[in-house]
Amino acid sequence: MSWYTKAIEEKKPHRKTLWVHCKKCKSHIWGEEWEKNLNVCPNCNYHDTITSWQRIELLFDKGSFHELFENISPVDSLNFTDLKGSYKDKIQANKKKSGISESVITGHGKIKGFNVATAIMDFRFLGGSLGSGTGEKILQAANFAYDYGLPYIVFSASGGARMQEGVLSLMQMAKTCAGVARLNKKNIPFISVLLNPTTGGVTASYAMMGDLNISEPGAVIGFAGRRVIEQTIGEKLPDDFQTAEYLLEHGFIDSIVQRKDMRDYLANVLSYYNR
Amino acid sequence: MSWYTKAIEEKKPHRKTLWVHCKKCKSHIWGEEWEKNLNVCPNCNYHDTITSWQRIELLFDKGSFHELFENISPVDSLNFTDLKGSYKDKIQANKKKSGISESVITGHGKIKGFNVATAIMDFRFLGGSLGSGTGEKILQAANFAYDYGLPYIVFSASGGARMQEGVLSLMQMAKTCAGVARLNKKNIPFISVLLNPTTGGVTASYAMMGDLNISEPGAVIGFAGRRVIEQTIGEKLPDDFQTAEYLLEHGFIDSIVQRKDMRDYLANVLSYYNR
Amino acid sequence: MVVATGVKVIEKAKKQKLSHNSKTSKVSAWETVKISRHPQRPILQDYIQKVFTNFVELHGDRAFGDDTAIIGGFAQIGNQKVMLIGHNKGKNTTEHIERNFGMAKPEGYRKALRLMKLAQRFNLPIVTIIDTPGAFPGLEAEERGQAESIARNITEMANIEVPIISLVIGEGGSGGALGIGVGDRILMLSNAIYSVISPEGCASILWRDAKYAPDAAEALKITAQALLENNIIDEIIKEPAGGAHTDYEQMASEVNKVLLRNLKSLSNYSVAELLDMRFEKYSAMGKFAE
Amino acid sequence: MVVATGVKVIEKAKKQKLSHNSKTSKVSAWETVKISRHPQRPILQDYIQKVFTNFVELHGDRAFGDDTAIIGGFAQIGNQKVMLIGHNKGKNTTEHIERNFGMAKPEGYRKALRLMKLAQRFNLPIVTIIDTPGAFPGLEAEERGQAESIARNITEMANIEVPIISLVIGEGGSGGALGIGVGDRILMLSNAIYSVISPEGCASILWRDAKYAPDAAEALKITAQALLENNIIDEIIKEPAGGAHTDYEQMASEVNKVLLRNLKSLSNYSVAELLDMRFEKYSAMGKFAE
Ligand SMILES: [Zn+2]
Ligand SMILES: [Zn+2]
Repeated sequence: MSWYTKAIEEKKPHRKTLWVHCKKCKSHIWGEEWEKNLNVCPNCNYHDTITSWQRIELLFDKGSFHELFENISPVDSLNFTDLKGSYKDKIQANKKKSGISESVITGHGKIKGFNVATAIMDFRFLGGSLGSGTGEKILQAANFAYDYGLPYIVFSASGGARMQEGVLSLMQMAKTCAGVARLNKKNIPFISVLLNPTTGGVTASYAMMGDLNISEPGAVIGFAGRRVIEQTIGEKLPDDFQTAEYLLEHGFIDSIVQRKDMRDYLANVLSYYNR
Repeated sequence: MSWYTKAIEEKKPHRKTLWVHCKKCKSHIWGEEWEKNLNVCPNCNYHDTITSWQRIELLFDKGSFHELFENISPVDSLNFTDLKGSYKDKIQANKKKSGISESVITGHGKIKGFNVATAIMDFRFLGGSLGSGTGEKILQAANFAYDYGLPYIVFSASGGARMQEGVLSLMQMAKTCAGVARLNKKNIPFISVLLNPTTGGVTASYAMMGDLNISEPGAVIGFAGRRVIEQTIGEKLPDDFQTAEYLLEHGFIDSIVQRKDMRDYLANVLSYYNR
Repeated sequence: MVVATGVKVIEKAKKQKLSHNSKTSKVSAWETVKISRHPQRPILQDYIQKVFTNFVELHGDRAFGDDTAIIGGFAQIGNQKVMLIGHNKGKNTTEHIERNFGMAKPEGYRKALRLMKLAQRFNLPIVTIIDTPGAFPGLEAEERGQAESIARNITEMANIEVPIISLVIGEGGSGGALGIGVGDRILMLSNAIYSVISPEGCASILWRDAKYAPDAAEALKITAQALLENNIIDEIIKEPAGGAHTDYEQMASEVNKVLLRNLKSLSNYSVAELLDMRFEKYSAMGKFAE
Repeated sequence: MVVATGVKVIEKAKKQKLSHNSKTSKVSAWETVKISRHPQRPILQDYIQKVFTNFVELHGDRAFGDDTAIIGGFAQIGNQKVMLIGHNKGKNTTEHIERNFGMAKPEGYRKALRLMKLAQRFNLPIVTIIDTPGAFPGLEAEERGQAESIARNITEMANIEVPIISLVIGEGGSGGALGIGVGDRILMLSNAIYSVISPEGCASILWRDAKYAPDAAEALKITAQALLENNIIDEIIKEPAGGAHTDYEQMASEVNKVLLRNLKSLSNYSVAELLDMRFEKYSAMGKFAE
């Protein structure tokens, strides 16, 4: 199945919803309008989640995206079972629900003619969590960028490390960053796009290591959870805490880009790479 | 005249003072005791200024120090004259007063057997200000360290850039740091010892760039002057502002070492250099 | 008070040895958690005194502050000179507070990275000692880049051109541990733990109640033995019977021996070999289907 | 109000042209100071609009904040892509305050260094635009390492592996200017100044009264012409008669032309040649007896 067909297929379930309820401003938007506006609320500019395939369709030149490492998928190596059941069952359920087999799609493609290697996380798959399969795919795509001298763009959307894989998941932080470190050494640009939400171990590894860190308006980006911090300091946090705007002000984000402008913005940045 | 003779000669004027008045605790200390205690107040541990030659005698193995670039001295290239007279006259007066011809002594020597290149600033000469001659000597000594693969230790004591040389003086910050940059690239250790006082352009250049930044207790180290900052913020500054202890707390100093322990401390640190 | 509780835990652990996990005659994961957090368990300060000599502590990140939750400096072990960097929890309530219970802030991780680069300049191998519940989850830590500082360390440690040995002596708390924990050899004391999330945290998310922490501890496979089996760590340093706190001298002597052996074996590689091996090591981490 | 004063200064300057410094028919150093601080003098924002195209502003030092007194990002001049970094004073009172009058804090210098390293990664030459009364002399700036951040920039700029051109468009205020001012070519507009200390500051120290600022300005040799004669700068870009503020378009066109010519001439060197030349350039700075 071609990438384009995949993207089209995916859209179908959305079409079923006639009205979309904006999570931020609570307005009801006509489903078709919502989609046409790229899942961004026309009323309050809330940038809602989109799937990896939707993002690929949005950003890459038509027909230019080639998926890589698509057969990689999670295994329940610790036989992890919590109250709600086994990790094994969750994997199956998430595969079925999302139609993808890990929390990230990797590949290469063209953005307005600029060739890049890329990884696009998908929040639908186990909350975009960083499992061994995720880490492997993100590293392999980095290695592809390294081998072919292509800029590497990672789009993150993740709740953090995948608890069900224990320390194997934690180590994916080091594994993915080892890939970034090699790109750094070879002076290959690494661009990180931090989407809503990017938290925990993903923020504390590759997502924060972009030569450019870019975000979308209002995206939540943080390390520790809001509740944990409030418990630690015994105070309520400011409303804009851990938003992209807040991180820009504190020096961690280069720029916040509207979803509709992202393709042009990335192409423009890529045009400055001069090797 | 050998370095040792120079150091001995220098001590004589001090001997004339029977009693020393500690600038900090105001106690009167018997001159000989004061000197025996390395110009450190036995009462309050105030570390008073010592001359470059005294420091050389204190730190280097007997007879091991060889002066380099000693003929470099300032010239009044801008014909600078203020209300109190010409820079030319000031140079002469300072040479005569201090017996040295620039605000820094440069050379190489051994500290408990470890060979190093070194520059030792002298606050007596135009307030240890960074003139073209100072910059030249500090760079030349860095180049000597570079050529012979020796660790480089700079002892700073300076009021900052030398106004009477205008931008020529400012550029000495870049000139000296260019020397440090070459040492960095060749992985040759650069150790900075920031003595009382180290301020302005000297702090904002080589003095702050040590692989290790070391100081003596109570030394004043800062960029902007206390009064200028108080005028800017309209508040009185804390008492310990810009002391070595304050800088340690804020992350800029590795350790504060008593004058009597400095030789052992440096030798110990040098013993860790493994190339 | 705290001490007494801790001791009680150990007694209990000893009693339960055979009941809970009889086929391997080992204590349960949760009991290991308790031993790893034992108030009398030796901390970095103890190893600095008993394993290392001639410690020269170095301070500061050169940008914001000096985080006392992470200690670092030159140190010697036998005749081998190293850069030693580690979390320090402190030994009593005063020290716990002073050291923030070993929970570092961005300036701590940045100090650590500065010292690693200093080690590179001086050509000294690096030994990092891990013992933290995790990176400090505070407002200001977040503002100053807790995530950035850990991410940068993890990334740059991949390129540090001297050998790096990491030893988990107590709690290996998630990203806060990994922030100084990327290396050529990862070692653990036999009762230390290393986890992606605290068992309590995991239980309150996945079991909806922190009281299931023992179940979470078991499920997360956080013991040295489990981590060795999953190829996360390279070697276990055996603790004295009853735990490291029962015999500081024996523990120190074991640590000394194992560190020296690993330092020696790593000294045989060129920089290029070392970095290739390190990259391969981390490339191989994780289990997935293909 | 401020504008009016500025304009008056210029008028006065024009009148005094022949009286004060008749043999060269140039304005005095102090009058140059006033022109360099003229409220309508073009600032970085203006050059971004008139000299450069396609500016992509990048933010943040990745550690503490985003200092708006220093602006940086990708930019294009003609067909040449560069990394553009400079002080921005702002154009009116609101902007002055927002931009802290172009007085940067440590996070500003650290952002600048980050962008220079980014330029290195993207293989883009760097253009820095200098226009600041000096680094900000505040308590927090001092605490967070005003000295360290400037020192580090000066040092690391010596090793940055792409061409660097610095252009002083207004005030080159001491270390605050030099912190982004180490390069392969140092250019100045003809009415810009570059000084080790403000004339007022120098006067209040050496003349014991700030009112002697005009004497200090003369003595400090801070004009472009004096600096060219002392081999501090490489080239003067001629301003329109009456000063840069009298004709933005002509000024922009001159800057464009000279920057492009210098960028082109620097593109001929290998990295090794470039760094050697840069080292030699700074090694030769200063005058002393031997
Ligand atoms: Zn809305
Ligand atoms: Zn005293």
